Parts: sequence; C-alpha cells; structure tokens
Amino acid sequence: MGSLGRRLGRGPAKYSAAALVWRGLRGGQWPRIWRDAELKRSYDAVIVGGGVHGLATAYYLARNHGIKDVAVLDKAYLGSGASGRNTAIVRANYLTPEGVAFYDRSLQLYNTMATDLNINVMFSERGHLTLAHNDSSLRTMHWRAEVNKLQGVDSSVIGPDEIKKVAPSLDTSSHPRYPILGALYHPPGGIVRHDAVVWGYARAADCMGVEMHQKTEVLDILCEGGDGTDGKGPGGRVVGVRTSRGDISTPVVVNCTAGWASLISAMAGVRLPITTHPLQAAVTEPVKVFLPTVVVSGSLHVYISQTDRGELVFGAAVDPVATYSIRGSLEFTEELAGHVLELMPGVSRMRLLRQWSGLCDMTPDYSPVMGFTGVDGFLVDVGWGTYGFKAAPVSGEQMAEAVATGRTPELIAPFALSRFDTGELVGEKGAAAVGH
Amino acid sequence: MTMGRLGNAQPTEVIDRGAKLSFRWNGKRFGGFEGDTIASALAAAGEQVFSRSMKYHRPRGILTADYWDPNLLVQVGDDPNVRAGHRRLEAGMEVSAQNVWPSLRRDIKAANGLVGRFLTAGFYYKTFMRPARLWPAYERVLATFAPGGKIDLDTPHRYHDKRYMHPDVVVAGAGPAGIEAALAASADGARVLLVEHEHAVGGHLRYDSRDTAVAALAELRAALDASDVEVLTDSTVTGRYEDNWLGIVQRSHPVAVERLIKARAKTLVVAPGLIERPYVFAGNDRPGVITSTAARRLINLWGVKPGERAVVFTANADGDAAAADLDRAGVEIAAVIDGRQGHRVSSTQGSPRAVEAVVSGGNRIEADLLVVAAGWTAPTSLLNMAGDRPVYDPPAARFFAADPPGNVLATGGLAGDGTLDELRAHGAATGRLAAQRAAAVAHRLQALTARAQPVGGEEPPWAPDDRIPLGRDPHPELYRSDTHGMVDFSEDVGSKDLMAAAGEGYDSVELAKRYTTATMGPSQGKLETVNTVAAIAEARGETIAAVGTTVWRPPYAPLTLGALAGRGFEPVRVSSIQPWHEANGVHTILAGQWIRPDHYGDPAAEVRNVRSNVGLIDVTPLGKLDLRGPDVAKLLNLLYTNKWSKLPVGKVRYGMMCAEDGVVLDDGVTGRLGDEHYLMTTTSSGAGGVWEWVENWLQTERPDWRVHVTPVTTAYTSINVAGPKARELVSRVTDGVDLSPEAFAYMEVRTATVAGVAGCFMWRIGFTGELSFEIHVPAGCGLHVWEALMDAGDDLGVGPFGLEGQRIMRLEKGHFIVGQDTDGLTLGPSTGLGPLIKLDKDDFAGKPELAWAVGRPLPMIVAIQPDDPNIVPAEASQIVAGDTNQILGRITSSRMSPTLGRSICLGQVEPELAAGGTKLTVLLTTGERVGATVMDHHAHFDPTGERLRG
Amino acid sequence: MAESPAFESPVVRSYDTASDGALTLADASATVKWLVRASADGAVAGRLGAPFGSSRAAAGGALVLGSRPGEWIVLGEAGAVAEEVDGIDGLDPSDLVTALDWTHGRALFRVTGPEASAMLEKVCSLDWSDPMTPDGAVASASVAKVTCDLARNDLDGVPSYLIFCDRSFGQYLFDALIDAGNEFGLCVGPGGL
Amino acid sequence: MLLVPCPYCGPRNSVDLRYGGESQPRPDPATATPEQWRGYLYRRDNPADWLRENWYCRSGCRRWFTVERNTATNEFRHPPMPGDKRGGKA
Repeated sequence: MGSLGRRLGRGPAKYSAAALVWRGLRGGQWPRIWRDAELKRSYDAVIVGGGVHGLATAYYLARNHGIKDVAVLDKAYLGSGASGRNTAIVRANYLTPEGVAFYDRSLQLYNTMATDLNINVMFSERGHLTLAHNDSSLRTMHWRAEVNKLQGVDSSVIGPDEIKKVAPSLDTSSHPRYPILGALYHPPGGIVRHDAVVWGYARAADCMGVEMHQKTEVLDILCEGGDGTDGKGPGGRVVGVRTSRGDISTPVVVNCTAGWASLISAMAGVRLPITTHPLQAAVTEPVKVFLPTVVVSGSLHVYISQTDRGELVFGAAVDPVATYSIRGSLEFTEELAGHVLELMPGVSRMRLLRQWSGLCDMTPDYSPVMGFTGVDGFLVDVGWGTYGFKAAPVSGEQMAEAVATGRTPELIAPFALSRFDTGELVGEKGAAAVGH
Repeated sequence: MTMGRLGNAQPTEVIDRGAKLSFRWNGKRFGGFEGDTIASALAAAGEQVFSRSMKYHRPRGILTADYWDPNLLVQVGDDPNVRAGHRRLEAGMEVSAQNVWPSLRRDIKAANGLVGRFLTAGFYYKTFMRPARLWPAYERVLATFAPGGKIDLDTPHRYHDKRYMHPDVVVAGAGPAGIEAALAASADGARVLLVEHEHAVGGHLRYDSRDTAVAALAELRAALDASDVEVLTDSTVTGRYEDNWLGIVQRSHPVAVERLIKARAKTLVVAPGLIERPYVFAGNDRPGVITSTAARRLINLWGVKPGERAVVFTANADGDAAAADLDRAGVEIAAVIDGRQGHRVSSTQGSPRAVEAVVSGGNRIEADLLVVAAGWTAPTSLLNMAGDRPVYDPPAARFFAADPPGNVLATGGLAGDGTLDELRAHGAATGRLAAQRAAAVAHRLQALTARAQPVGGEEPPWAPDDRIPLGRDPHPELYRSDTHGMVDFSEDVGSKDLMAAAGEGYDSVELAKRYTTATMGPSQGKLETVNTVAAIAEARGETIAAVGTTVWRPPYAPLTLGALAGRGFEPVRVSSIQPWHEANGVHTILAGQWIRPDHYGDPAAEVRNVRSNVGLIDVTPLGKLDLRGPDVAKLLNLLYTNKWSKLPVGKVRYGMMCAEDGVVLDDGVTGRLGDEHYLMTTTSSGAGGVWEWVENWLQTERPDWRVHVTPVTTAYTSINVAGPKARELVSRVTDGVDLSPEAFAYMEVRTATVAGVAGCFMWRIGFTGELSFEIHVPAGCGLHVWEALMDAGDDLGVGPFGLEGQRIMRLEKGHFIVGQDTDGLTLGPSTGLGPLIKLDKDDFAGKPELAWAVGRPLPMIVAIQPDDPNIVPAEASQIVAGDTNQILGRITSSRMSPTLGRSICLGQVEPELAAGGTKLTVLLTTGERVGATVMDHHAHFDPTGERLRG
Repeated sequence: MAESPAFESPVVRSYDTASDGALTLADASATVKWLVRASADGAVAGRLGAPFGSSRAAAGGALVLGSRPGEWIVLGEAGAVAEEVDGIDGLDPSDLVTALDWTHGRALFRVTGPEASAMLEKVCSLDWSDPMTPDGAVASASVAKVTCDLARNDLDGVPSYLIFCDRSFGQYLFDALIDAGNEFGLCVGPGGL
Repeated sequence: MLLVPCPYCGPRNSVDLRYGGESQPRPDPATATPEQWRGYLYRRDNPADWLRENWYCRSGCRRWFTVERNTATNEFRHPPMPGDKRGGKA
C-alpha cells in the first residue's frame, strides 16, 4: 500500500482494532475520510463521476503513475449513483476469454483491497451459483465453465444434489416450470460492501493528493479543433471542463458516469453505442442467516444474496424501457417475488422492506466501452451495464495506465469504442442476459 | 413499570372481554381477549420486555404500541418479524421473542453494551483487515448478530391472490379527514376506495375518549356504512408508481392470506395522519419510556394500564390528552414536564421495572413510566414517491411534502393542523376536488379508448385547488435533549454515532445513513428520520432545512413476498396430441412455454425405427405464418437471404434469416400454396419473434406493400411422418393426392384430405434425412389424424419419436440449430450456407453486414468426428491448440449416432481449421484432450440425400 | 370451416357442469370463427360494420367483432358465419382482403354472470366498468399472462364475456379462469356459445 | 406502471407493449458506409429529454407506432393524461 501507509502514518488515523480501542478510551474524533478542497482552475486530469470507477481511476493514477493533480467531480455525493445502488456481487466466471481475464484481475484486486486501502470492504468470498432451468442454459453454463477453466478460474457445473448441499434453501425437487437441472458453481465469487469500496478509494486517493469535489456538476467539455460545433468531435482535443462551480482547464477528461455516459460524451461530440436503462433492486427485512451463497437464475432474471445483517438482497435484469427516471415499479417487485419463490418457496413470509433502482449504461454486446475516443484527451470508461461494480478495481487500474501512457493496455483492448465501427463485437451477449 | 388490564371497560376499547383467547409467549401460556393485539395482551399480562436491541441487546419494551413499533417484532409460528403492536391476537398463537440469546430475560450478548463505546457505528469498516485470512471467521461472528426472526424453509406458499382495480378516487388513511374525503368524493359520484392500515377506521379518534371524539367517530362510521365507499381495513397503500398505479396489500381478505390490489387511481388522496416521534435523551430506549400515542392506545383501545406512576413530558395537546387519559386510568401523575415552557427530560435511570426521570436542572423523579409527546413525523411517502424531497418547516417542527402532481392530494395531518372540524372540512374539500379531477381524467381516458362508450360533451375543466388551507400549529423543535440517546431503535444507532459519522465526513444525510445504517431498519425512517437529520444538522452546525431529508422509497409498509408473488401464472402450451403422448409413456421436455415429447423411453430405438421403418413426431410448435397478398414474394426476398421471386406454386424452399447486423436470426421452409398465398414455417422458439419482426418490416419500413400476415401456429397440428415406409403409411390414409415420387417430389407441398380431414397441408420435407411427409392438420382434428396414422401403420412398425430422436437424426444429417450451433455473433456465412446469401438482390435484412462479412475469414460451423468413436465430447467442450489453453472453437452439438454406431458432432472452429480433414484437439470436460477430425460435409450420414428424395 | 367429423376442444379435462348461473364458464371452442383482414375504411369494413373496439350482431345470428384496426373475427353457426364472409374477398378488388377459417386456431370461452367482471379483474388489467367496457366492446389484452381477444357480449342483460386465446393455451387458461372464479362460486357450464 | 398512449387502443399499461427504442431512419443499404450502417445498428443519442421512439402494442392492436416521451420524467407528449407528472398541471 506504499504511499498510502506513509500518508496515514502509524497513528490513530490509520484504521485498526488498536486505533478503535484507543479512540474508544480517549473518545477522540476520527479524522475526516477526505478533505473538502477548493476547486482549482486547472488540473492535470479531471475525472467526471465520483463512483467506484472514477475514484479507482484517480487512486491508481496517483498510486501507480504519480499523477496526483487530479480532480474527481460528482454532481451529487460520492457513490450516489450505481456504485451505491448495485447488489455488490463480484465474480469472474464470464463467457469470453477476454471477459474472464479482465474480471479475474478485478477479483484479485478485490481480494487484497482491504489491506491495500486500509478499510474493511467486507469481501465475502461465499461462492456464486448460476442456475440452469433448461438444456440450452445448461449448455451455456458448461460453455462458461470450460472457458473459465482454461483461464485458470475456479468454475464448474454441478448437479442438483451438490446444489442442495451448497444452498439447502433451494427447491431442487422436480419442478413443473423451472426445474433446477444444474448450476455453474464459482467458489471465488461473492459479495462486497459497496459503500466501503467507494469510501476506501476516496480516502486513499485523498491521502495521495487527489481532490474529490461533490455537488459539482459538469455542464460542458471544452474542446478545440474537432469536426463538430465548438471544436468538438473526432479530430479535436480537450482543453477544459465547464462546471457548476466555474471553468477548469485540463488536457485530460475521463468519463466515468455510467448511466449518464451518453450525456457527458455528447459534450465532447462523441456518440456512444449506449442506452440508459434502470436496474431495480430490493431488500427484505432481516432474518437469521440461512443463505450461504449467491444464487442467480438467468432464465428467471433474478439474483439473490443474504447480507451479514440477514437481509435478502435481490436484483434482476434491467427494465426494458430506456429512461433516466429511477422511480422503480411495482411490477418489478411482483415478478421478483414470484421468481424468488419459484426457487425458494420457504421465504414467502419474508417481507420486502425497500426497493430502489440505479441507471445502467447498456451496450449492444454486454461489454464495456473503455479507452480513447478519437477526441484527444477525452477517454471513456462506460458501458458498464449491470456489471460495473465487479469491474471497478481493474477498470481504474487500466484506465489510469491508458491516461498515463497514452496507450491502450492489452487487457482492455477488446473493449475499444472502435469495435462498433468495425463490427467486431464482444461475445458476452450469449451469457449476460442477466449480468450481475 | 407495572402494567395490567384496567378493571372497568373503556368507552372506546376494541376488546371483547367476554371472549378469552389463549396463546403462548416464549413457550409459556398467556391469555388475552378478542380484539387484543399480541402486544396489548402481553402488556395486560404485565410483560415489559418484548425484544433485545440489534447490536447491544438492550432490553426493549413498548414504544409506540402500533405497527411501527421497532421494539415489537416477534416470531409467530413460521412468520418472522410480525408486528406485535398491530397483529391481532388469535387463539393458539405460538409467539416468541426474536434476536435473543439464549433467552429474552438473560441475554449474553447484552455484554456488548459494556464495550459499546468501541462498537461505534461503522466500527467494522475500521478493523478485521489484518490478518486477511481471519476475516471470514470474524464475518461468521458478525452474521450471528443478524436481527430478525427465523425462516422455516418448509413454509408453504399459501394461497395469495391479486386483482386489478380502476377506481376514481383512492383514499389512503381512514382518519377523520380521510373518511370525509371519501364521503365527499362518493357523494360527487366518484367510485371510491378507502384504505385503512389499522384494523378499523377512525384514525386518532379511535383512542380519544373524549365525548366529542366518540360522537364524531360514531357519526363518521354511520355515514360510511350508508355510503357506496368501498372500505378496506388492515390494508395498506404500499406504493404510488407511474401514473397513479398503486400497490395495495389487503391483509384482511376472507379467502386469500393476503391480496395484492393493483389500482389505477384517477386521483389519490393521501391521509395517513402523523406519526409521533421519539425524543432523544440518555435512556430513551428503556422499557417504560413510551410515546403519548402509545399510552392513549393502550388505555383506550385495549384497557391496559401502562404503569403506576408516570412522568409526562408534553409539548403539545396530544401529550396533555395523554396525561388526562393516564389520570382517568388511575395512573399517578408524578410530574408533567411542559416542553413548551422550555423544560426537558434529560435521562432515565433504573431497572427495566423502574424508570427514574431526570429533568433539566437535575431533579430526579421516581416513576415507572415516562410518557413523551415531543412532536411528529409526517409520513409523506406516498406524496413524494416520484423522488422529490419534503421541505422542513421550522415553526411547525416537521417536514411537509413538496408540491405533488395534480392527481395526488394531501389532507389531514400531512396538510397541516386544525380543530377536528377544520380537519374534517379540509378532508371533505379534498374529496370534492379529487372527484372533480378524477372526472376529468375519466373523460380523457374514455375519449381516448377505442372500446369505450362514446363520451359526450366537453372534457370537464381541471378543477383548481380552492381548498382553504389548514394552518400549521407552532411546535417547539424537540429532537435531542442535553444528553445523547437512541435515534434508530431497530438499528441501535444513537445521536452520538450520527454526530461522530458527520464529523468523519459522512455529513450528508445519504452518507450518514449508509455509514451508520440509521433509517435502514424495519421501520424505514417512520420514527427516526427526522431525529437523524437533526443530529447531522447539529454536527454540521446547520439548520435541519439545510441538511434536508432522504427520499422516501416504496413500499410504505413492508409486504410479504407471498403477497407480491400472488398465485404466479406460468402459462404452458400443449398440442392436440398431448393426451395421446401422456397415455403412451412420454417423457416431456419444456421448450419455452411448450410441453413437448422428448422421447418415449428409448430415443436410440426411436431413431433406428425411423431409419428402418417409419416414425411419427409431433412438431406442432413449429412456427407457422399464413402470408397472403401480391407482395409476399417481395417480403420473402427482404426477410430471407436467398431468392423467392421464382418459387412456383406447389413448391417449398429453405431460407435463412439474418438480422440487420448479419447475425443468423432464424431459418425454416416456406411453401407457395397459391398465387398469392404462402405458408412460412419458423423454428419453434423463433415463432413469436419472427412474427413481430415481419410485422415491424411491413408496418414501419414497407407500409406500401400489400401483405397480410396471420399466425397459424396452433391452428394446425403438425405431424412429421418419417422413414422408408412413410409413403406407404401416408398413402393408406390420404385421399386426393398422388404421393408417387414423380407426382409429389421432395420439397413440394400439396393440399390433401387425411383420415377424412380436409384442408391438410402436406410437405415433403424433413429434419431427419428420411423420406418424410410433414402434415399440417386443422388442430381440432390433430389427435384424430395422429391416431389414424398409428392404427394404419401398425403392420409397418410405426412408432412415435420425440425431440431427442429428432435431434440425433438432424445431427446425423448435419443440420444446424439456430441458437445452439449458432450464437449471438454467428454471421450468416459461418453456417456454411454462403451460397444462399444472394448479394445481387438489391436489398434484404442485414445485406450490408453480410456483404462485408463474405470477404472476411469467419468462424465456421463444421461437422466433427472424434477419432475415438466411443467418446462423445460434452456439448460446449472447447477445441484448443494442442497442449496450450488457446481456444480455437467449441463443440456445439454432440451425440452417439445409433445409425453409425459412433460419436458425431457439430462445432464452431476458427476459419483456418474449417477444411475437411483438419485434425483438432478437443478438451473434454474431464480435462482429457482427444483428437478429432473435421468432416468434408456437414452430413455424417447420407450426404447426398438419396433417402429423403426417395 | 370445421367440416371434419370430429372436432376436439383443447379443453380435454372433464368438469362437473352443474351450474347455478351465478358465474358460469363455458367452453365454446368448437364455435366456427373466421378471421377477416381488410383496410379499416374500405367496402369490406363497411359491410362488416364493426370498427375496431366494437361489435355487431348480424341479422343471421353471427357476431362480428372489430378485433383490431382492419381486422375482424366473425363467429357463430357455420351458416351464419358464411352469410357474413362468403364472397367478401371479391367485394373490392382494390382492397387486399384475407378471410380464413380460424376455428381450429383459437380456443373460445364464455364467462357469464353478475360477478364476471370481478372475476376478470383478477386476471386481466383492463378496466371492466360499463363506461370503459360497455356491452359490445372488443379488446385484446393479457389474461393470466396469455394474450387474448376479448369481447363483452351480455346475455339478456347479464354481463357475459367472450375470451379467445391460442388453442395451445386453451387448457391452461380454462383452469386459470376456474381458479379465479372459485371465490365467486364459478361453475363450468355446458359447452357452446 | 407507465401508461403508454397507443394511438389505436388508447392508453395501455407498458407491459402490454414492446419497447422499440429510438426511432431512426434505416440507411440505404446500397450506399451506406460501414460507419453509417453501424451507427444505425449500434449508436444512439440516448438523451435525458424528449425522445422520438417506437412501441409495439403487443398484447393489444399489434401496431407499431412512434411517440415522443421525455426520458427524464417519462411524460408522453401526445396525448398526456391530465394531472400526472411534474407541476400538477393538466
């Protein structure tokens, strides 16, 4: 953790059980997780979007490349978007080799995150089950398992008896409509406390000099030399950002705004292969812990995990209608409950406590759009659909490298925006109908 | 505190002292009355501790004595987290305390209280990082702190039900204002649904023993009974969604356990009243500290004496009323501390059986009950569910809703304060306004709806809001006393935690909420939101208004997954022949919504019978579109990659469809039945999608083309008769058609009478590679024809075969299946059907992509045979480069061929491996690598197709 | 048309058909049904006389439903239906007209009784009130998750509804309707319109 | 549940329809460059504002139609239902 440790020093500012006790006795106040800095007029790089992706990018820019004159701008508060609204599932059992390699790296970074960032992100490596209810989805599970194995990812197809062992609450009996024929079992998968990841990156980046500016909305991206109006568009270059708190000059802008990606990119004259759809989630009242693993059903469009607090957390597929409204719907909870009870009839008396939704930036091939855009200095880390949280660490690491070196790192080369001009799409489409 | 049942019946009590009920609490027998809640019965029996708090396991007693009471969550049988303050007592109930270990009285985890100062909110973020390997162990310990009840995994999904409603006006909350609103709207001719969360209408009048209140309630009840208003009690409007789509859960349905009502309200009146807010001070969560509402409910509804000697801290008229009720109930009033005079309660001390109130100035007052009336929370949830935030009004010391849309109206406590008469008048005015606006919506809906009665006259104007607004009584801003206390009772979050979090930088209400989990518990902020905001405001040195509050999210009250799921409709489709299949030992398989025959015991035998004799398969799910009109040929040219202009009447042709991105979409054969009449078949799974796809082209891109498309998939029962003896069999039951190969050749179609059924289409095609007749029979006669064929073919050895047999035979023939051998990126040319892609047609779906693809090296679908004929590589086995992990393709289909006695496959491989004779390495799922060879043709069997032409 | 000797309904289970009339469900799948397609404002539309959303009881006894813009369902006795559809495709050479026998393609159920709309409210999201769905109204909607054509066709002032679905869903939908009607004392009546 | 103004049936619940996405012209396949064609296939404006989009009345009249909807508020332009959405105006 290098520079982070030095910044934090040995003292009580550093999180540890000892510091906890020390403060408990002394009753002292913990230092602020990040400073409130004045917005400067110029930065080496500006990152738009204070979610996990933007904060991770800032953190790795400072840590791996020594680029610390960086501002992260968010129109609301840090983690107010999808970062704090997702269901915090992490896994690497994707379908394509490029996808597996990428998400596997992310999983590695999650594994060491608590010590790297000196905050407990509560990574619970509890295993991840993707159920198959018909032979075609079972075939896809086998496909994923085989590709995963070749990439050294622990992933295999198991039958109903083993499933019953892993998750006794599942109804593996012969089922009229959605029989559980088998499942893709991925032991390294699990859940993470999403807010802690946001705060951890922000705190660590802050320690290295990065500035976080909340309630600072980007109104325009200032460009020169492009084909479009005001020098925007291909062939142009970024010179600054207009914000609700004044103009900033910068040669580099990274768009990490997920659901709002199209709007920010349009400010630079870049049209994206993205539509914005809400993804809804819900949580029940707590009951004593009974579900030890993450359960997903692609055919039923539902995924389920139980937090250490005892709540069941549910997610589903994105809403079919493109919208920026995150109001949420009753039909979502109806479908969800019906599908959950198909899998676990025993929970019919559990009560739904709260529902919410976040915005997803969906791409045609269920894969992100990362890297350079044809507008010099304008980079995107978008198209994260329903799988952005699990990719945050590796995305930050790779985007930071792209910014620092000006070259596209190999790991994200398959996700270049240009693939939508050449037609060489990524093949996750098959497996990712439900993308958690 | 010592509680007990009052000897004399209260004028407003809801219990039937004549009807005793017996139940069990933590295993011990208790008694109560009909009309009691679980909590009131236990309180009457002298119970004081009902639960232990989440984190510190502090003893908790009654706080609000209603649905929202965070201390009254209990387990009832297999039902966890039951609101004992709300749930009616039933005879024989098995009730037990939750979150206690080992028992309610002696809870070992209460020791956490001693180390409480180390377990500050969010402490777990700051520790357990090292050594990382120990975290899973820590996690298991943390998980044991999960609050709430237990799930019995054998709980059945009992009968739940749903219905839709389209009322004019829905009124949420049947207090005096809500009832008046419902009555007024109904009087104006609106269809009104009045929804009350509690077990009876009346709101706060129910537990007001004063004569005026009793009389008013009686009057309102009588008026309701005489009206057309539909009243639902013990029911809750759980959410307001787009366009006034309401979720209403009815817990009082006679038949269903719960019924979820989905109502499209033309207008919604929101009148839930106010929720009394706890006051924050040291020991404010001690049993014996209750809200003034709780005191009045206990006394007036259930005749429960809440204590012997009370201190009343009051800052409003309801607190004063509570003091009067206590006095009337014979509770000694040790002191009345008037918050309006600036007096405060600062802490309590003593055992659960005795709270000793310390008031500002340090005086101690002995008592066993502390009744607190410190102000109100306005549950503006239904008003603000579109995401807008309530606005704080300092003089009134509570939040009010931001301006809601015009078809949502607030009345009662949410709208302001006033005398009972003023509240009733405002309710009535609101009801009238709601009815007028509903009439405008109804008029518009009726005018726009095709099937509706023609609506006469002008649309009524959008009625202006001319209600006389309610006033706002001044109320002291009482949130925290001069000590720290509990803010969120269900999450064990105190004011100290919140202020510390704010100091650490979690200083917006959202961040503080996420960090401390305040307001995240079962009461979802109903009691604690405002105190949470106040604590943050205090820490920031800002006003409550500046800090603002969070967005209310649905549901308003938690509802069971059972209620949300309802009965769960899962449509399934069957063919007319299903009864025969079931009578003949079928093993079915679900294909989409279809229940289909997979096999009848021995698929390999079925294959051998088809290859040597004749078999029947029910292929009814095959998609069928009836196409008519002069421009059908144009349409086919547009949809398929190949050419259709010259297809003669009586001929059928195979075609492949690609999407606009060139990816294979569907395939099938289409036959020309007449000059301007075609029948298109699609894959079973593609039937619905292709139909929409065709309609899309015709309606949006080619509206000038004259074509009618009619789906006739299940108008016909489709039977494929396959095998060397197929002609013999079919000839025995068919009239009017010469079946000889000369007269009726491969890839031709005829109309015939089969087994006496006229109007059957007969195609000479087949997926199996055998001589085949595919007969499409009017569905009402499908079973008849199937049985006739079975009877007629007895001596020919006819037998049924299922999907599995067909899959084997199509694989022997090397026919690919869209979606199995192709995937979401498979371009047309990859199928090996490049010759069917006619780029010289001026336009067809996906043409540009296909034109660009033709030049490009693409993965190819090829037939593959493992070198060891006994090894059947599982489908999805990867094709790799020698001993490396480089992926060069995969097996998409594989079977043991009964006909060839060896394993056969289809697969997708990289272009350089597609040539016949290429040696491949297949990685089996076992990890073993085996050799395989690419074949010259897709067909493993009868590549020249003599058998099917025969 | 169903000229074949043996028309089998998709509803193959047998039910006790004793009915007290309060709420009756009848299987009318054998009823002759034709589908007619033509321009919504041409001569054919004029002759059929039931614009989208409405229906017409023909003198000959057939029922003509304006099931979609430019689409009609004609049902009833074979002869009565023939009266309406015979020669209809020759009526206007300038108009593309499709008339096909749909008897075998669609299951048809009739639910009758004072509580019929209350029962439908449990399985279909349409507004069944008189102003929105008067006698004669025709619409299409999802019923218990199956897309159906629906028509209100009261019998002597008693609310009655016709429900058409794809034949293959027939047995499923029939059972779903029985389930929905149970609380109203639904009985299965004798088959036919 | 969103009410979608089907021009033929009248207002319908959104689940009765299939969402067809942004309405955009199909380039002439004879002349379209790869960039133009793939722009049509993949790229979208995706505004947080008024959007011309297609719907298919799947459970109803089975007609495709184009309407304008504000993707920030889900308000339909023609015809609006009185009262709902922001401001409470008809």
